[in-house]
Amino acid sequence: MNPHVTILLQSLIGGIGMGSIYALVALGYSMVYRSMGLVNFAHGNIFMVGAYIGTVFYVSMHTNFVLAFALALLLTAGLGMIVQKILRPLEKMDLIYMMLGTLGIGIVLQNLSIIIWGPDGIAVPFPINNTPWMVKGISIAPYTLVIVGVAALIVIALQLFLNRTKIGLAMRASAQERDMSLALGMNVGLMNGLTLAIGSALAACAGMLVGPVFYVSPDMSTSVGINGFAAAILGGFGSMPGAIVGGLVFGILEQLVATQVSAWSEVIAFVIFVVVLIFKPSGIVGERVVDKL
Amino acid sequence: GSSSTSSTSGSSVASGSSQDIKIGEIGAMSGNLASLGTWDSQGLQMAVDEVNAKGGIHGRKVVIEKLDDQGNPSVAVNDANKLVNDKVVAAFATPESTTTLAILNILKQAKIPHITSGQDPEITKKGSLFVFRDTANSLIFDKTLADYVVGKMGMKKIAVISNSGAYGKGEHDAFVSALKAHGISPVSDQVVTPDAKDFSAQLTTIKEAHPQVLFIGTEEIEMGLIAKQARALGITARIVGGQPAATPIYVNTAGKAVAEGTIFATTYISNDANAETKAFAAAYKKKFGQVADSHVAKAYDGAKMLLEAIDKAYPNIDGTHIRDELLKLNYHGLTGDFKFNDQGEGMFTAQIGTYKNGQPEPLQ
Amino acid sequence: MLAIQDLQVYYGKVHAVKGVSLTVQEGEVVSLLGSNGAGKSSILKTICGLTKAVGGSISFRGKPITNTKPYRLVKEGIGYVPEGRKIYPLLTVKENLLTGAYHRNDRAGISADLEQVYEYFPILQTKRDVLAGNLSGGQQQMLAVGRALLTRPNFLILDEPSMGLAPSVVAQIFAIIKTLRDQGMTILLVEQNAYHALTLANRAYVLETGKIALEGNAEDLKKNHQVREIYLGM
Amino acid sequence: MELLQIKQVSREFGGLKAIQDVSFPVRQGSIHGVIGPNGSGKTTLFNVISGYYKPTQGEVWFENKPIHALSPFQVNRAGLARTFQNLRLFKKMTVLENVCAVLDRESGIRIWDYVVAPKRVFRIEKETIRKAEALLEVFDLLEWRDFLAENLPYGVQKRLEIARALATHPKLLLLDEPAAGLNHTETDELARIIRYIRDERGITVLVIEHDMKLMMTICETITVMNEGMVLTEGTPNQVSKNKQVITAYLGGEW
Amino acid sequence: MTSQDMTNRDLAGQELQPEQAPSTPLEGFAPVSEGSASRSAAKRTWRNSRWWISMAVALFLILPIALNNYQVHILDLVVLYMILAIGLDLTMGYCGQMNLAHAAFYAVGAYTSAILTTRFHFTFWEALPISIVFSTACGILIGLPSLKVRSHYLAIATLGLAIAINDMLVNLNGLTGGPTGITGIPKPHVFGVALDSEYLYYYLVLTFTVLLFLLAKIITTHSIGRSFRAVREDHIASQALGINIAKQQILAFALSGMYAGVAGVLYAHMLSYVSPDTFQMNEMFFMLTIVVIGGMGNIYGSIAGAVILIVAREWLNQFQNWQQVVYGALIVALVVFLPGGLVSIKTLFQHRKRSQLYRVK
Ligand SMILES: Nc1ncnc2c1ncn2[C@@H]1O[C@H](COP(=O)(O)OP(=O)(O)OP(=O)(O)O)[C@@H](O)[C@H]1O
Ligand SMILES: Nc1ncnc2c1ncn2[C@@H]1O[C@H](COP(=O)(O)OP(=O)(O)OP(=O)(O)O)[C@@H](O)[C@H]1O
Ligand SMILES: [Mg+2]
Ligand SMILES: [Mg+2]
Repeated sequence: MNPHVTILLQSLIGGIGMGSIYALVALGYSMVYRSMGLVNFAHGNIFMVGAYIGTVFYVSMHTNFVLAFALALLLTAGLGMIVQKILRPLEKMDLIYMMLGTLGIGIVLQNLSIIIWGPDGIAVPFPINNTPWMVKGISIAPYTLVIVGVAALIVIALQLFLNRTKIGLAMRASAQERDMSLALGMNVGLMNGLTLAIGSALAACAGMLVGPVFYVSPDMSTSVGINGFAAAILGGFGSMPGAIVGGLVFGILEQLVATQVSAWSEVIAFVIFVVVLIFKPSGIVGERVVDKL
Repeated sequence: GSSSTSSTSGSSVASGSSQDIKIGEIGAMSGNLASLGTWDSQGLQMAVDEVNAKGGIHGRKVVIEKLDDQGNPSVAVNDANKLVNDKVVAAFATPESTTTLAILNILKQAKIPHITSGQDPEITKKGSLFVFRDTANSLIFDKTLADYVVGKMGMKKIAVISNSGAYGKGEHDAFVSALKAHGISPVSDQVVTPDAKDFSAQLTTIKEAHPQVLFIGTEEIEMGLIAKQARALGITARIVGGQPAATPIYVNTAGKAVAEGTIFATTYISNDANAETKAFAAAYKKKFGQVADSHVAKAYDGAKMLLEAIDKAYPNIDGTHIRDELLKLNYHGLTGDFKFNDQGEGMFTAQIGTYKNGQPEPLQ
Repeated sequence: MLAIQDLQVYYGKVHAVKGVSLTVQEGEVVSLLGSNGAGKSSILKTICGLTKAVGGSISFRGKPITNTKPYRLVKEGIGYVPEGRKIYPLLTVKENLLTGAYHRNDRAGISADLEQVYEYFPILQTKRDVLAGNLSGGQQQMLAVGRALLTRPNFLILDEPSMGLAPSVVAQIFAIIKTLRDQGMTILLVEQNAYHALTLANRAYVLETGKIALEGNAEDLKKNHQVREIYLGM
Repeated sequence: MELLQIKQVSREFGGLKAIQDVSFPVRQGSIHGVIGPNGSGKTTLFNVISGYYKPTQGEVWFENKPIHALSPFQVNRAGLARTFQNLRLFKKMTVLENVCAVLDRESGIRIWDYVVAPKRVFRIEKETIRKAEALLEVFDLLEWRDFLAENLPYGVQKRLEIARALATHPKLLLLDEPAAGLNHTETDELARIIRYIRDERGITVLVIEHDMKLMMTICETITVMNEGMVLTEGTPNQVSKNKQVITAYLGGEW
Repeated sequence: MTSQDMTNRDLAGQELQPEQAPSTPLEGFAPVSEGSASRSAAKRTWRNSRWWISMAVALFLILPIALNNYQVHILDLVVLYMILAIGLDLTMGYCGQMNLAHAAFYAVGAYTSAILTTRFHFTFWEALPISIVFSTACGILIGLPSLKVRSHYLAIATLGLAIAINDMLVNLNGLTGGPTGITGIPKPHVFGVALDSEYLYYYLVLTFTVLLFLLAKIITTHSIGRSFRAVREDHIASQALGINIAKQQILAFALSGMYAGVAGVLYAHMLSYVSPDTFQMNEMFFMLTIVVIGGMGNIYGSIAGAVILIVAREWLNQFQNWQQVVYGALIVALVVFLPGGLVSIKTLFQHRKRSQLYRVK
């Protein structure tokens, strides 16, 4: 095959791999935003903590992967509940306060992790045989499919949950008119706790899944946290399909640019990202927005 | 009172009596570069505790004033000013090139000799008489590596991948210039960002160039990830790298199978190299519960040298005297033999090693 | 059914409600009049638990509900149409209506009530999949009323339900309230359209700067010359 | 003379025709009313006139110049001011500041004046405050001068919004449901304000309102809209007797 | 129309409750002072604030006498960060624009001056205006997305562009020295005196801080500041009232670029060293913290925030590994318990006093 085509296809596949990770992270951001109006800047750090918790069970305590996975989701969901309790007074305030509050929580989580688990990180073996398939000189890692599959499943589940269940409806409602929701009998506090629990579990899920691809360490959160956020925005903040689309587009964009000008990939990816935003101010799929005055 | 003797990791507070000899330490203990600072800190702690256990320097205890720079040059400068103010006699600052460059002038003006383990060759060329490097610089590592790979093994088609961080760029420049000395230029030269996790775009480009050797110029974890993904993409080239490739973290990240056969240039091949390293590794394990590696060994060496120089300078423990003693030192350490020139470079050789059956061992 | 004793409400330092006492009997329509800023909405919000009562007490069917968590009150049977509509702009019209039925589990009853609301306000049916934020002002007001109906309360609190509605719809809203009253629902009504309100109500209170200035039979108040001049414009 | 001409304006929202082929003129110096059932497109029409929505078809002319392509602030500068159906005050600013923020535009102060001519800045600031106070005085808002807008009673907020719109020195004022939420006395007062604006200040007023009594007393012409189209137009008397208007809008009672 | 014409609504209260004294529309809420009285009160507060500002400046002028070299260095940073925080507050607090690129403007100022003075042998005073032009231009450029996107969309857009700028500093090796940055940036000379001690340099920074503070003070209390706040409060209404919000937003970003640029130049020559590591996201969030913890939309807040947070950061050093944890927790606690920022302590205090102005029955 023409080497250019090979390079293109291979980086496309790499982009889908990274993109699905961004998508998973983006889902968490969007879910929390849509159901409690919170832009959670600690999401990246919760992602890291989730990955650590799971990894500690899986690698250090030799539990099986699925059990470790479940435990990570559960414990991280608990962490989400605690975070919500702490930040409760900020619920009604401007974006910027929530942003700073969650940033503060992120700093605490980040550095507590360094203290608890050390700065070095843990390498995680793949839970399945990840020997890549070679198709015409292009290698496809089976584990990528797992991630893509899980992301797809989650998006469907979340979509159903938010759009078809009463709790989901109430969550979305509470994010918009808090007082009215209370008057209609919704326990908004509890709902927000649940939201952050689910959001955190999503982060843990992403963290746990990417552990083998990355390497679990305290600094795994930074770039994924930002790029995941960018992905969520790119797709349309708060939209579940948007998170997937945004994640994939951002991942592929990054890789494609990297084949051309490798050191400049981030610069160009972000510039393109901003240009897209200027033309589609509420993302590709689009956040649900009202433009009536 | 000082608690440095009993402390295990990082809780020694410099507030001892005027009898104590105070040395400073600056490094990232938090943030993304926390591991660098922690390694440095623990190596230093080992050496200081040993000296104190033997009664200190001429009966005076050594205490460490430990400051976190978060990997931020700005904060490092604050820390350096604080150390100057607190009248430390010498310092361990810092494990990283950019922060070292940031504080170079302050410590120079205050005449405080300090040990760095940043590998940027530029550090010692900025005219400070007070900076000392406790390891070789990138040029030495990469020249040794290139000499082996090209000169000894006769490889010609070499691909380079490095990151755009300070360390990665140093490695890249040093290795490429070493290749040039052999009349070779890389068949492919790729740069990634320090926090990238997927390298398929760059590695596929490399693969299409069909190299015999793949040089990876990044820190441990990224190196491991790149190696792992290179193999997954079907790149069979021999993987080579600098100091980071000699650490257990690299092996863990890449996996034993991938790491097998990696050739590296380092000052510290393994804990099992000789009786001294074995003893050190055992003591380290006992103290910190972790496996020692080249980072802590070099910090330990640096600390030993600093303490020895202070000891020799005694009772004139001021910056100039300590510096003069450091310059006179002939030190045989875990990572090799040191003899500082007046720029502060003390280590001019590196060793070549590889992994055989998962174990690091020397080549040559 | 509802009894308020000496209610005190503050917003920071602003004393909005200054010792108001009022009662609503079972099956009665009580209207609350008063100029802007008199504290009408504050009283209603306090009943619903959305604003804190600093002093005084509120009891509903003999049960004290002062400062109860608002989300518990729906189950007691209190429905609320807030001032300023407070619809959910990013939910569709139908979703908005369904939020009203959040505390209910009777599927059949809910869909019947939904049909009923659609019958009252056909426009809501045609727009059921439109984001509520894109509705016109009056349509949003209909939605707010419809949503409260879906809570199927036995005590309905209405804060200016006719605001921004076309005259024919205003008439219709009052017709609906009348129907509800005839069905035995108890209603507390705040309305600027005093004529309509007094026609509908059994009793009424007139509020001035946080205090009750007048109270009495709706018919009597209608004849009171101050009320006529200020609220009815006659 | 016709100050504003709406020429076959249509506006769609994803297939929904909110207004269709609407045309009518607004005479200089008149108080012109727009009524119509909920959702008949009155607010949309205002949004088109004031530049927030671009018409999908048709044109809007103001003083014989097209304005439908201008952005909202340019429309305002051309001489049109508006209020909103849901109040839009600068909530965290005082009453005085709400008005000053609008008056600032005409002060001609540029950022560099702060450095090169601070004296001028201070002088003009004083002038601005004086003008603002004069305006507040007229609207009987002076006693609220230093209150944050969000803390004002609703009626006062409404008055402030009108005062603020007037601070832009418009030739045409668009009012969207100014009487909503006001009681009878307050509505009377509003009627006086609207008349004052037209009579004393010579500003043409285009007003949307559901309070028919108010409309009957203040308007010279009323345009009735229904389902996005103009149903009829005429004097209040003509309109209120129109059969179609009664069935579509007023209901049996009128 | 006179005011009598329009206060009819008061009659309601009087006629229904004849026993009551004539009341203002809302008794609980009526200001005692008349318009003219409150105007003179405003004048008084301005004189007051002039007095306080002079005192504060005097304090900052004599402060170094009592401090050692290290403390002066920290003080240097404190006044430097005041410039940064005020600049950020102008866009974020006053104009309401999510600006996460302030650190990038800071970097552009610092690097421009560093490059001009080390590679092209400009003097500090020649490099300064050019650097400011560059950073301001950068502010305008990065502010452009604000014309289309808002809120968190704008936050990530500016953050992304800031990351891009930082990457460029790393990648443009030849010019910027790449990841290890530029060393040996010369100290400025003033009247032939080299400002090569922390003490002397401090007065240079302080001069700029005072000037830029005064500029910010006039901006925020006069027309431009009001337009900024109008845009922040309601951009839709602002447009309807003839305010060109695009112009205001870009102006706010330009000011952010200018302030950060000045700070960047001062920073580069203070440390004689710049590297991309300094201007990363952490730095951005640190500035953001200063502004919010100090009190958004209040330049005194930026001043207070800079003092408190920089001193706190130094003080926290004693907690070693825990310092960042404590720092994070501190931020959370402050945001949660003092959302108005440090300046709101004062208003909490004042609220008591002011409440006497309102007759509460
Ligand atoms: N959230 C609030 N914060 C501060 N003051 C408030 C708040 N809500 C209401 N107020 C004040 O409390 C007083 C009573 O307000 P309320 O809304 O209860 O009056 P209302 O009778 O419903 O008037 P309207 O006819 O305008 O709806 C007013 O002075 C108002 O300014
Ligand atoms: N941005 C928008 N997106 C979708 N539909 C819209 C939008 N704006 C208005 N509409 C629709 O257009 C129609 C006209 O709305 P508009 O607000 O103009 O009505 P109105 O005449 O002002 O009614 P009201 O008297 O209730 O305020 C409504 O059916 C509304 O749902
Ligand atoms: Mg009310
Ligand atoms: Mg309308």
